[in-house]
Amino acid sequence: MALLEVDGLDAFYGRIRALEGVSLRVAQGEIVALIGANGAGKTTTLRAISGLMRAAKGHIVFDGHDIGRLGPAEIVRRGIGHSPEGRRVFARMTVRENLELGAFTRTSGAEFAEDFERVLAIFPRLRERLTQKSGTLSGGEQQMLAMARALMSRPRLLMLDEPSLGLSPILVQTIFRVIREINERGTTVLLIEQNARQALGIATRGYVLEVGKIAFEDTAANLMASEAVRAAYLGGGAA
Amino acid sequence: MALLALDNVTKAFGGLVAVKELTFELDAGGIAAMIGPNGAGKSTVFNLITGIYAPSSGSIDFDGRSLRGLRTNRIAARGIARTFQNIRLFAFMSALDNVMTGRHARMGASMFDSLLHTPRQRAEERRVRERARELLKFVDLERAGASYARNLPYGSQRRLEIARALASDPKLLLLDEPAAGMNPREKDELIALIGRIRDSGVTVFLIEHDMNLVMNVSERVTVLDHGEKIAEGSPDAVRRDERVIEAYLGRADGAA
Amino acid sequence: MDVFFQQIVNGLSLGGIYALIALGYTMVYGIIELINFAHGDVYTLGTFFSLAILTGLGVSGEMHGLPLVGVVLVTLIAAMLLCGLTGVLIERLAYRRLRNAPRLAPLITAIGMSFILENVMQLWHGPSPISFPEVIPNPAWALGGVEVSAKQIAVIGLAIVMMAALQLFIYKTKMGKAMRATAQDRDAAQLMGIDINTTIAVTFLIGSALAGAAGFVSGVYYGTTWFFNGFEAGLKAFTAAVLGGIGNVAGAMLGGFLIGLIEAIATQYIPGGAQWTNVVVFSVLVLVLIFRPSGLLGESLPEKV
Amino acid sequence: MTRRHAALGFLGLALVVYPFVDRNNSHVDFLANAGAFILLALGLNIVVGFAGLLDLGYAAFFAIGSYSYAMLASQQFGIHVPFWLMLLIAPVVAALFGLLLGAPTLRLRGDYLAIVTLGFGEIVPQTFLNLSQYTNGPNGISSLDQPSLFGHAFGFSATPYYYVLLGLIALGILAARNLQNSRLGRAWMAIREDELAARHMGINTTATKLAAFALGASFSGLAGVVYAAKLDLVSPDEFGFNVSVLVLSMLVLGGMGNIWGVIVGSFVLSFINSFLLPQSTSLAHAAGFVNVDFTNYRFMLYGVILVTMMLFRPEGLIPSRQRAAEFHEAILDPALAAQEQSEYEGVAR
Amino acid sequence: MQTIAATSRLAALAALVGLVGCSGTTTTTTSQSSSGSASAVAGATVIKIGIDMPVSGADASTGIPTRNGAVQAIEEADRKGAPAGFTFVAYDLDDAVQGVHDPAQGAQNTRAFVSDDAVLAMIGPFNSSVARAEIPITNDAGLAQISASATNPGLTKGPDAASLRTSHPDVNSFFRVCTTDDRQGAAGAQFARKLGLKKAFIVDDNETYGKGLADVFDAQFRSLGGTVLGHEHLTKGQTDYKALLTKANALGPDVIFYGGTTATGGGLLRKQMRDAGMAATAYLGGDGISDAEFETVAGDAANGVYYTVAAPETSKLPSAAGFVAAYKKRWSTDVGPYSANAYAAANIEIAAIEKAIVAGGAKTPARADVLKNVAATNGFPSPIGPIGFDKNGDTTNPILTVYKIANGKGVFVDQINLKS
Repeated sequence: MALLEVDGLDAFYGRIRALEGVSLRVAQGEIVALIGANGAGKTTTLRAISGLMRAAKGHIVFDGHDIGRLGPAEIVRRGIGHSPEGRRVFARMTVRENLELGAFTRTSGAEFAEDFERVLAIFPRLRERLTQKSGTLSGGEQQMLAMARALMSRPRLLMLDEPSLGLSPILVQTIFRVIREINERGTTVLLIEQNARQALGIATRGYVLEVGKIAFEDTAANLMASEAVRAAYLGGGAA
Repeated sequence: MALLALDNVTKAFGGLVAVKELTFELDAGGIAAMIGPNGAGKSTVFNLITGIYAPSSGSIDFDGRSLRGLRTNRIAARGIARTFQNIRLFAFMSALDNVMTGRHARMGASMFDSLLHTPRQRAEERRVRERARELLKFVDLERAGASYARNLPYGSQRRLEIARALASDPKLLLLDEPAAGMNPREKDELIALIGRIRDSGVTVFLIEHDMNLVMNVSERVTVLDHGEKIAEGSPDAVRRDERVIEAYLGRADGAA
Repeated sequence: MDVFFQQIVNGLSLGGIYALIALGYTMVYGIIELINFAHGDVYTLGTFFSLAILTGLGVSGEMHGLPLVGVVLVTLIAAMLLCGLTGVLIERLAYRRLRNAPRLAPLITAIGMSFILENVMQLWHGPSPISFPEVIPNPAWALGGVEVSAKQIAVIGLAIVMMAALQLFIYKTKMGKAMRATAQDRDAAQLMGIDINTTIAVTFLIGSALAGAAGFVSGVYYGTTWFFNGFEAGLKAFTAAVLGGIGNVAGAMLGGFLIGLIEAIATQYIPGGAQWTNVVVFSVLVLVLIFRPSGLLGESLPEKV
Repeated sequence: MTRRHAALGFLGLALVVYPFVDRNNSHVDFLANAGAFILLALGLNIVVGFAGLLDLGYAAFFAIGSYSYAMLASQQFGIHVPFWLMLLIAPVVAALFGLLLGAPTLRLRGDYLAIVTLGFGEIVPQTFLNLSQYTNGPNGISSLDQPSLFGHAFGFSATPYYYVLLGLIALGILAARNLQNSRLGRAWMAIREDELAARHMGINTTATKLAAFALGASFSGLAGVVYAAKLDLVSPDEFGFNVSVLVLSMLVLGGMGNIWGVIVGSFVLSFINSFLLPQSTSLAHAAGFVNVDFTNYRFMLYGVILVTMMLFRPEGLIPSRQRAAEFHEAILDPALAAQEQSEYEGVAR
Repeated sequence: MQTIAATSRLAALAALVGLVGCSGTTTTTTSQSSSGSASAVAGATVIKIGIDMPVSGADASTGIPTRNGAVQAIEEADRKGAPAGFTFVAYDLDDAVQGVHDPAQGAQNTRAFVSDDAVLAMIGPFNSSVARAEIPITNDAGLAQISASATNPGLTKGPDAASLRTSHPDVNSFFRVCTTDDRQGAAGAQFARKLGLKKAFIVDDNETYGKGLADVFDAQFRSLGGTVLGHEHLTKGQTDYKALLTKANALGPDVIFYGGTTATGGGLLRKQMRDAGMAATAYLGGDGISDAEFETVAGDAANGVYYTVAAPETSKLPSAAGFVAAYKKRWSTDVGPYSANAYAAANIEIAAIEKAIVAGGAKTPARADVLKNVAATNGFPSPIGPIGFDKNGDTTNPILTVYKIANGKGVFVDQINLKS
């Protein structure tokens, strides 16, 4: 059984339909990429999964339990970490405090210390910045912090929303390397990316969203080879 | 002479440089596009042109005059109209009122005209309403005039935003991702609409993600990545540019 | 010069009460960006509760020694608790539903809550000023020509202790961090597993409890109150919060003391100053909002892109 | 259209003949007082209802209008500007003060603006009180010039004032409707909906908000003149925060943004205030409950109105279509709203 | 459509005003006869006496006893038997808004009296500021009005008073049975000098009564050779006077004179004097602090305070004993400082009405006749001594009393008769 199963999700902003019958599944240990143009509904899908917005229709089942009616705090507790679009680090708090907040649902001090070390091992740059206000970090560092923070809840599923957004190519490489590393250490990943090639490069499978609907679904390799995907991004290629 | 000229424009937010030493010119007439991945700084360029941000350095000239120090409303009055990436209609005003509001800068009614409904004011209102109806028709929304903007379907909202922008008789129309969230049929209609706008003599400058649309409508494309111009030229040339492909799909070796 | 220093003492002790009230304003504003208009009335309610508790304990005069400590602690804590619960109740009933409504809505509701609380207090003790027993002996000491009374020291001291405790709470405890996180980015806070309803409720609890403490102190210090007392005190405390930088705990404290000082100094040095204090204070409010809306200690964040 | 005009015509006629039908002067007096509040509410509606700016110190302009009349049409300085001329001057004076307050503050965010206006509302009457060499301080200024029309003095009958107010309200309604359906009215709505987009339409947002402030203040100034003349007295304690809140409650009850709603709201509240509560108190006293005084709890009533309306029917009893939609549908995705808010605040200067 | 709906709702409301208004009047009439007296004859013509007092809020502690005095007089007159075919009832209204007396409310109440033809005279208001708003109205209507307690001199004397008589400059309709602040202020100044106090610091509450009183004291104290070190006005709602007292203390006054009421800060000011190191400084005020509230608020610090009352001490007047006992029986509380005044004022009006009834052949008298009779009052026996009015409407019996608080109670110190 899949770790996460989303079935027939509809979501609205006011009267505007943002998602229409979105279904996807993420199996334990996978990296699944969700790609698509701006406004296609990728972020909305993640927000619905983590409980930040309520879907009008459909089911979200995580680890065998329907989480569609739960609040975001409870969903985090159940094991879904979400690093939101635009990083959303707590700018007026230090890096350390941000990480502590990431472990908000955890109670064991020992586990915290362990995770803290583990996360800092993945992102050594953050160690140098522990006492700095996170608002003063560079964009790349903030992205690392956002991911590290999400990892601090020791999630079984980590959802990453545009982790490479606005980063320099060299940093993008780092971020993707880290995502793979996180996955290899046992965390399942659901990844939104506009950098499709990169995303599909590390993903097991992928979904292409178009105007609120899943347009394609396939293995990453197939999608990468697909003219349709290429067309969706660069246009004209198929014409 | 160029209609719009950015000369060595840089915009930094704190330490983050969103737009870096950008120089380009836009000639009157025709359709130009600016593309680039998310976060490349495209919207910032629009915000610089429309006076929401002041450039950290460099200068922006429009129609032969500098825009330096002008507030957004003054720039709009100069003849630059825009739409927004995340539609910013006046949600609880009727479609017709939205378009009529778009005419604000070209209207002369003073506070006292408004208060007293002078004959001059009434004549102007009539003219503007007439013009607004024409514009609604122009964007195929002639039957939507009485609806609240927010009750229109998404695609219609996009077109309404364009009609509202056109109401000020702009010389330059900036479209920020006009096709975002549109289905293929709506996109086709949009392409036709943009063509009609160009034909009516308004210069169109658009930001777009949908390459298909960009390649179909624009005569000239500027590519931005990390705030810098990385390519410029005809759609075909740009599409073949290695740096552009890399910026968009990511580096091939990254996938390996 | 003695007069000047005496006025400083006067201003600080008056400011201590403003500061305690301002803390609640600043916390609530920090977390849900609402000017909790009813907060000043929760402060007055604190005096009312304290009076009820003292009456219940059968205290009507000066106490000494251990009984004094006991009575003061019991009353203070009970008043804080009752006010805190009132604050939570107000949030639950009147504000929570409107958390995502247009901004005017909760503000108008808050004004309404303020009027309701005032009238509840009017129903309770009638419209006339009510007196508060002299619980604490009030010796005074002359420090080089400056008279300082025990109550003044108590007011200033309590304000500082409360602020320090609050600072500790906000920066050192998990709930405190949750409050700060929620204040900065509600969504991101939820993604950390923070239950924002609880967090906001706790913010109201603490802010209102501090107002309750201020209410108790004011009862002891002035020996009187009336149902409408909170309106003006609340407004001045809000001014203090704005002056210090709204959302900033240390700022609220600083602002409170400054407003107290401004009042005292204005009274002393403006001819006929007593009648101009409100004009001076509210002018300060207007000027601060116009020229430095972020206040003295307000952080100006790096601009969001 | 014709039915609507007929209804309006009927209402107008009924109001014109009312004093002839009901000879009880205290009823006419009540209606005249209610009229002054309707005028106030129409003005505040421009600021709050149309432009969406919460003004908590609106009574200050009422005070300014009243004191203008008291100082320029009484023995106070021996200046005797005719009442009818004051009806032109006082609104202008009030509007100027509106500009004075608005110019530096209108760039503030909504809730800060509310507090600044509240502060202003506290300062103005206090200043009138303190400057006793010009205003007689707490005594106020009494025995103001009595208006007269064609040589007939108004005297202490409420009836002439009733007609003056009826006329002013009719003009006020007309003016408010004109404004609503005009370039300026659309600009207000646009600013309320989306200030940033409004700027892109070429709307000078500061000037437009100032216009709302000044126009709203002028209504208040106008009401002040009539109220002062009718009362024959101004004193500084008539213009406190409670007056500002009373008028706001009228708007909230009736329906912000809707002219008829606002009129009904202010009428209902005036009615409750000046009629229902005192009468019920008399009844209670007669029934032996001598210590009951319902008028004491009128502010409880305002509070309950403000809270329950905002929670359950924020658009008011007779809502404007637009406001109703805003309150009920605008609860978009909160995160999106917050994001837009911060985005906007990030760019607004 | 919406407009039509709105319009019709508005019209319905307008109709409702008429209805409730009418029913309101009738109910008031019937009910008041019951409150007036059980012996009211069915079908008797009702004569109402309007009473306007602040009976809620901070002023209630003095306003209610004053109202009670007037009501008691009306009840007694009715029980004793009004002239055949008539019955007296009290029509009492509250002029306090949000707990504070309010001139506009007072004016509105007075209009209600004036527009009710059954009202032939009125008692009130309590406060001078309210009186200023009411006098032009009673002057216009020719309605006799007697205040028990409004002591501001400008209400009856000088150009100020003239300016209030707008409609009929030659007619005075406002009377009072209390002495005026100029007399009270003068008495206070005299008394202070008599105590040997030289330097005064004056504080007032910036209200009509308090400021008026303080201004007179200020002038009188100087003219009697005293020094005024400063004169400050309080801000309404203030509770912390330490800064002000520090400022005063630095100047070294012998006495703080306070013009104002307990509610506006008199008690707190006294209380805080001790905190400001001024326990030894004398404190003197007017009748505004002559209530039990003052002792409650000021606590121990109240002891030693002096205050003047613009009325004779009832216990010193044999004529008062009966009233005091009856009052206690009727209301189950002690009399307030102005209860007897109001009782006297109501009796003067009742007598004037009865006289007019008799003179007019048992017809309902005109207000003008009642007014004439009130103005002609002379040597009218009352609990506060014989009362007459001078041409301004002021009492010809200007007796003031000075009290000193000892053990939490006002104790008679001195009686000052300013006529001499």
